[in-house]
Amino acid sequence: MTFTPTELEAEGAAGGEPTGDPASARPPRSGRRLARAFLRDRAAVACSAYILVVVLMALAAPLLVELSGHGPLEFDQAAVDSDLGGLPIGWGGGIGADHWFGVEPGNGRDIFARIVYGARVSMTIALLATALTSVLGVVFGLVAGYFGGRVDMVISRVMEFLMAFPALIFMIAVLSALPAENRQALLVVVISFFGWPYLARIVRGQTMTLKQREFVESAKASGASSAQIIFKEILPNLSSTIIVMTTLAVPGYVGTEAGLSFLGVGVVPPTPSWGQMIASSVPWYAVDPAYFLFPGAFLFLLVLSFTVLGDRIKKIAESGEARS
Amino acid sequence: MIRFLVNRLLGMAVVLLLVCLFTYVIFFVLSPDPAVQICGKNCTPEAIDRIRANLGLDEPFRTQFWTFLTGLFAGRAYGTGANAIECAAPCLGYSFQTSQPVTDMILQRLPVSATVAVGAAVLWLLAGVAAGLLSAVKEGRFADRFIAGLTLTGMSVPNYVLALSLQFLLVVTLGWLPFPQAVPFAEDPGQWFLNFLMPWTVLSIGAAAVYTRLTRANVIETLQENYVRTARAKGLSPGLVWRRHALRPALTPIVTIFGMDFAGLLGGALITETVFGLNGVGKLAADSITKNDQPVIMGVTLLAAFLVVVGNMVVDLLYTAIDPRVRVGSAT
Amino acid sequence: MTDQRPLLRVRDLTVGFTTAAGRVEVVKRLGFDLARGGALGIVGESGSGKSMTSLAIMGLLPKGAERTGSIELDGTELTTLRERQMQAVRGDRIAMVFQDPLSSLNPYYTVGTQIAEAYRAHRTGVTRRQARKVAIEAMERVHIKDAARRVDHYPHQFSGGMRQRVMIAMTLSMEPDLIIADEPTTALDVTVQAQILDLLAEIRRDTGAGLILITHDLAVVSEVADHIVVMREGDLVEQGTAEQVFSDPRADYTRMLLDAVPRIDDEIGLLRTTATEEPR
Amino acid sequence: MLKKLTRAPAVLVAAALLLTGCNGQNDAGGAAGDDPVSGGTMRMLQNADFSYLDPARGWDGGVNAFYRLVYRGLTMQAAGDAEDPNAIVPDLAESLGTASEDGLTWTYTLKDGLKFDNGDPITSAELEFGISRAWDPEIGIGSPWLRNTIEAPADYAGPYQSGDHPGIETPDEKTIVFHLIAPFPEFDSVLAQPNAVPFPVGSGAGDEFINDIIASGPYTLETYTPGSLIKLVRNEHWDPDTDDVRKAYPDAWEFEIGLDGATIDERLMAGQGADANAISGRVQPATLARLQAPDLAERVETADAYCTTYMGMNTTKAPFDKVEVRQAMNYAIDRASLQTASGGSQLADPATTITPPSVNGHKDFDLYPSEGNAGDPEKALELLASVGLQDGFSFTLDIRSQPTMQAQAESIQQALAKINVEVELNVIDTSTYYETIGTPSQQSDAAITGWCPDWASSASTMVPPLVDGRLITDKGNNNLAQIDDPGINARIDEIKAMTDLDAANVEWGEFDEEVMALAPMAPLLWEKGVFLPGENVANYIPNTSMTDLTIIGLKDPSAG
Amino acid sequence: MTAPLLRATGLVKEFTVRGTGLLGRAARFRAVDDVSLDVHAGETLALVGESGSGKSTTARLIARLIDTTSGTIEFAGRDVHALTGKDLHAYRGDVQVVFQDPYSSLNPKHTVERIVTAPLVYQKRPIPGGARAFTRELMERVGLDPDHSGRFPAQFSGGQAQRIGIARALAVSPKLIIADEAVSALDVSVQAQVINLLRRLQDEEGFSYLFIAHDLAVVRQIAHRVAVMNAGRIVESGDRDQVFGDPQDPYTRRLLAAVPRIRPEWDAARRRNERARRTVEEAAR
Repeated sequence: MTFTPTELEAEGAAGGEPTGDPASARPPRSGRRLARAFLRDRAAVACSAYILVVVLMALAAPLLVELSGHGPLEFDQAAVDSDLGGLPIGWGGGIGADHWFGVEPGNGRDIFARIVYGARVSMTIALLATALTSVLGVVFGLVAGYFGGRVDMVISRVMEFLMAFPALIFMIAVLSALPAENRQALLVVVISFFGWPYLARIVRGQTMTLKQREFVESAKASGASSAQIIFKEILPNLSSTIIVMTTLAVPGYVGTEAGLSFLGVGVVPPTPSWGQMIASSVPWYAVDPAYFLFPGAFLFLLVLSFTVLGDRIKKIAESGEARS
Repeated sequence: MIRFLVNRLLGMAVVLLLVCLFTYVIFFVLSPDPAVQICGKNCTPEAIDRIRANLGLDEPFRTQFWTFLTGLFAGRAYGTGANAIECAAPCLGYSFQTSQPVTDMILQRLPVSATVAVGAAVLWLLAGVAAGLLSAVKEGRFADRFIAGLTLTGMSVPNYVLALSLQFLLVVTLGWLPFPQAVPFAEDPGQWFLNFLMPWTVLSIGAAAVYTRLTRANVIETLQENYVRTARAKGLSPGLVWRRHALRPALTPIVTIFGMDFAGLLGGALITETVFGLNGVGKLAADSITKNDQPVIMGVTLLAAFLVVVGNMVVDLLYTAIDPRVRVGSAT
Repeated sequence: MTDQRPLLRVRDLTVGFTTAAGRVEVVKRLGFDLARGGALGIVGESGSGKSMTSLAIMGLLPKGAERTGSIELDGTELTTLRERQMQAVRGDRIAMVFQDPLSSLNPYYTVGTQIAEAYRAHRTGVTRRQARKVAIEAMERVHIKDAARRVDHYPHQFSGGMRQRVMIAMTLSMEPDLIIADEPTTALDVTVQAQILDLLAEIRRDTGAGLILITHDLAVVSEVADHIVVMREGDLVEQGTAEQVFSDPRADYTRMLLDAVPRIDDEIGLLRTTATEEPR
Repeated sequence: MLKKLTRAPAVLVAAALLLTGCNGQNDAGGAAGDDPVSGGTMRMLQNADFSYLDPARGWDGGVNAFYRLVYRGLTMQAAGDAEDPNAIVPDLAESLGTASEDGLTWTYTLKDGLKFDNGDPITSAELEFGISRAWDPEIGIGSPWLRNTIEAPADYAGPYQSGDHPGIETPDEKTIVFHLIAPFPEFDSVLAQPNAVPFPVGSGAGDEFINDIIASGPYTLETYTPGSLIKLVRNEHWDPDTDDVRKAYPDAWEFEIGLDGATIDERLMAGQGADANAISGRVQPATLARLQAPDLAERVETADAYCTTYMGMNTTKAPFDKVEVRQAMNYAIDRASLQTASGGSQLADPATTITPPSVNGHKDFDLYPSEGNAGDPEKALELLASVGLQDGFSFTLDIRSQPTMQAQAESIQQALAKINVEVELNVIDTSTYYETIGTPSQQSDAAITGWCPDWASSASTMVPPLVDGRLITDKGNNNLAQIDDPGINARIDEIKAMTDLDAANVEWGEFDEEVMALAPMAPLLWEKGVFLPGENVANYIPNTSMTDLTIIGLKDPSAG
Repeated sequence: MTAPLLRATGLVKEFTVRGTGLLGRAARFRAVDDVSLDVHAGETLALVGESGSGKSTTARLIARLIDTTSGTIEFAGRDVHALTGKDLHAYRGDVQVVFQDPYSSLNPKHTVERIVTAPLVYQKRPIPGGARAFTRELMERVGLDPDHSGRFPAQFSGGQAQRIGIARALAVSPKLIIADEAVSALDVSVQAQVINLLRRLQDEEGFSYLFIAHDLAVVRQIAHRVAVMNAGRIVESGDRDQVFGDPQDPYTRRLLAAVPRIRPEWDAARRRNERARRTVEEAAR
């Protein structure tokens, strides 16, 4: 699995803008201008549309399942052939009016229903992990960057340690050792635990740059407390970085959740998850490619959409900053 | 320089110690009693006690951890009397499942992981830098946009999805490639290459995409540097400006990132090795996790962390060698 | 001066950018001459287009810039030259000194390498040793002590003033006809500035090269230039000999600028400013 | 032979994959047109590594089949192609054991010309030494049967710590006498266990046999790369004349380990190069559809089940303390859907008894019938209503985090939903699963697991361990129902005492039915095997318990 | 003579410098070395020197942005180091800083109104007349269009931005304004305006300036007294005319000599020509 934060971080460091000079003396672009620039970007619009579809799918899952007629856990023995090892009956893994995306081999569960419910898992975990990571990353990055010295040393060491850690191995080990209840919350915590240093490192760097700027001294000379300087003076200047970084982090976490589920330590069955569906489709892909194709395509497109979206937002934010 | 080195080594030791401690605590606290597992199905409380004593599990945590650390550097012995087993340094303990020395298990798997890692790294470095350069040269043109699309795709495709798709297409359907097996190079270079081609591709695609973007961004940024303008003002040919003044500064950061990524990879590509059934360190990790084989998990984790930390240090030193600003102190 | 033809003759020079918001001209129909061995000062406040003018002459405008008009160097029209021919002009016949010597020097190479680079680019068959000798000589000419040793140092090992000397040394290796110095002393302390200005004057005297000095500092330009061009927002406001521009300025803008300069030895009182700043 | 495995998952995986053996029904027709010829290298593709090379440690279907290639005991299970492959026959011994009048002393005589792979002779001393290793606290973690039956002081701790075994006598080089704790009519089966094999006196201390083998069988170890590769070559000192069972056709064996199940199937189907000489474990359900192709279909081999997958119900917890509720579960469960979820009709049969048909002592009956085995919810509801539970209840079902078992649990969940019973799944990591359910204080209301006999020649190790109330322990408990019924306990003692093993087997069948009337468990499935040997493989008779690798050979040793 | 508003005595500031080069040891670098100075009410003391002379560090010490290594600072008779809590807030109100780079010293993400009222907010003081009206009044005082109080710094020119910085300083009615290179980044015409503004405000409000600058010509226009710093020490100080007219220290002399000048005869000629032109114009009228 690609644990994307590393890559983001690497890019952030060398790719320029977010690390560059976040608070360059440019007028903040008005929201409307940004929106217009965004809407002109066809790729960004297409990706947002797809993400919106997945979100709606996740939200309306019970409704959609009502429409399609099969719940995500419902077996349908009639749809599979017991004599062929439980192979779905019919073309494309049993695609038809009854089962829109076909059925799972073996038990005949409806793939459409499982995709729809799987979207819930993917989105919830990725978004929550992003939120938690961002909070941790921003706070620790700000604190380390602003206070410097010993505080910075401790936080930096911890970050170094977390980044040196083989996170994937560890996540799997911890998740498989822990009891299965609250697996989703656990996933969020574990993913965030290893994810925050990548954002924090960038926030720290920018904070150190921003701290050099005279408006910080000016606030200090005006009697601002450290907390006020950090959250009222410095934080607003990091907003575009944070937006860009978090958007770019979401696909990483979607991938991580699916990857962990793929490896069998993600959400607990029978809760459907895309990664898990892909894992169980592995033995079947030669005889029933549709079973692999649907979750694979949904997952790939979701990750791609978030990546492209993040990329576009980054470009727009950069051009907004570059133009005076 | 020596001072820098010493500092760096100390920092590295601290991080590794933290990794050790953290891993040890987690497995110590979270894991089910390994003695019960080892004891098997016809177990008595006395047998469990004996196993615990043999493994040193009856000692307080601090003593256990200390024994583990000394085992790493000086070796240690398990059990007593006729059945005592000497474990030479660096001793990572014995697998609970197979009773193999963990160090040997890892060493046996390392060549496969190294092959996978080196091949993938070469592939992504070459492909990434080449595509990045092309993209930078053709900035804004079709080739650039095309590559940008490819890199986004490459970054987004989860590698197990890619692995399975490739295997389905190239092996099952078209039969162009064999099911990957760890064929040693010396045995059959051709087969070796064919067998490892897919793992390399899968493993390198995401990184190649990132390197493409990095290279492109760095080159474009470097071209805007004042010293590039100076070079042009001196009347240097574009080729010379590129070669001397744009590439070196643009590629230096990539070298550093490459060092870290590569080190991370050496510790085992868990998913790729698992999906393709290659018996590398990554697969060892995955297998021992399912078997809750704590010493092996610890060993692999430590190895991976060690490689990353060492990789970081090598990169730092390399950076010092490459960048005169770091190498030679300021005169003022 | 035996040759009546000016060393540099600029006519109708216009530099513009086309942006989403329309076309922006940063230099508008600029025209001036520089006599052989003469020193021309181009003065203006920020945004006046003075730096763009120098880059236009060098043919080093940033991407997307369009240049029209005529630039003749010693009778050769530069605007129509192919890139390859222009390369031969740059460094060899026109050399340039930039404002920020630190960022203008490549941190990865020794100053000797960078000084000799132009020489090696324009002369074929130069050995490493010859190039090094040239570099040492050039450094000696800009009064860098211990040049034979310091030739192997990297830019970051020099102080600001020394770096600027390195930049100047870089221009010297090819004995150019024209040196363009873009704000060469802005980043420097006043005592160092004085040394660099002296150095430029010395080199001009010794080599007979023409000099274009671009600066925002009227006092500096008054000490160096014999001809002055005053620019404002891309327009040429006024030009003439230094004496004429300083003692009898024609344009209101020039007068305003001169009024605003705080004097070290003039009376003290409200600085006379005629410009009113309107919020954008 | 395989008990439920309290130990590593590796064991189960290996057991599932490594199949062999003979299952009574001789369908050798199809592929085995040609006879095996001596020579060549046989390959085995498998997912998991063997648990241990040391037979004192290892004890599961997969590794037992492997031990048969390199180790010999006094007795052994009959050849895979024998008339009764479950039978016990002599191996190193001239004949089966002779019991004393009181059944407490068993005497065996060794054949002539027995040697280890280093050429040293095998005598009764080496046998005594090898067998006594089972008492070593660290090494003797394999089959418990030697320790359960042979008399030894409580503080006897194996040859390395306590010296010679006091319960085994070696009056001369060829005679060995065992003193039992109590009469045990099936003692020949005990000596067929993998840990009853000879080793040179003094060898095998510490970790010596972790990576090495001192072979007494037809093959010995050449290379061992744990987790990836094992190579066996001929043991030059093995004399075929002393061995009536093993054929040992191939010159060498290669076990390629660590392959994904789907990959193994693909390779076997493609059969390229050396894969034509390969065998493996059960094929994946997904592969079955592709085996319909004629050229593959004729290579396919099948094997019956030796184990029963069942759901144990904890009779100490309400409402499973009521026999009606347990019977209702037996009625309600949809075994047809379980069958499909476990790979369909080719890979599983609905189970109605505890003892599988292929184990001697099986009696065919179905106390809780339903149409097409799809469950009888009405009948179940009736039973629940009789105890006032018609509105249902909910219970927690322990399962292992392993796909097939999850699919089975989900099927039960669906089926019981029809009688208003809500099933909460408690997914436990594979590595700790058996430890958890074997600890009565930790086990939930019910659990899915499997059970296999320790030897298939009788049902004595199939039913009793699951229902003997006296065997309930705090840890490592196998009586998941925690049923402790005096009648059942008495019946067990009664049948075990019978010295006529055939008569005893008839009684075990009756006993099975008596137990099922109390429904402490719901038998779910008998998981069979479908196998695809390489084209060049002959005399391959797979068995889901232990495939007899010693009778397999290649049709054309020069191929591949 | 009354007691000075600000008295600094024996200020020392040392920084620890990371070792450089082979086996470099951490060294202590004295940026400010035994600096003493007084600023009286209503006067402007200029601190001049080249880069690295320690003048900005001195300013930061006095503004209590960094801590001194040794030495004392008294403001209105009270030891500045001892101030905490409310008293420190009061000091923050009495002493304000105007920085060199107007864009850097104004938070780009804040509006003028927020910037200007920030000191009051941070010091938990009420904003007289409400934020909007207060901002408008301040903007008017520094010559900015009050309607622009909702704009962001980047929407202003450099000179205007510096006026915002001055307005912010004025917001708390300080007694001392430390102007750290406050006009050096500005174009010459704008610089003149800002200097004029600073002088006018001093006349109106009567506060003192500690004016840090490297440009001697500017200093001469604004300072009452001058202190020249070199390498962390004050090498010469005194009344403006005395320092400029009769420098005692060789460094001061060197510094003065290096200042580029427009030739006095050209200036004289220009003034003559100007007068003549004006006469002609008046006559024409």
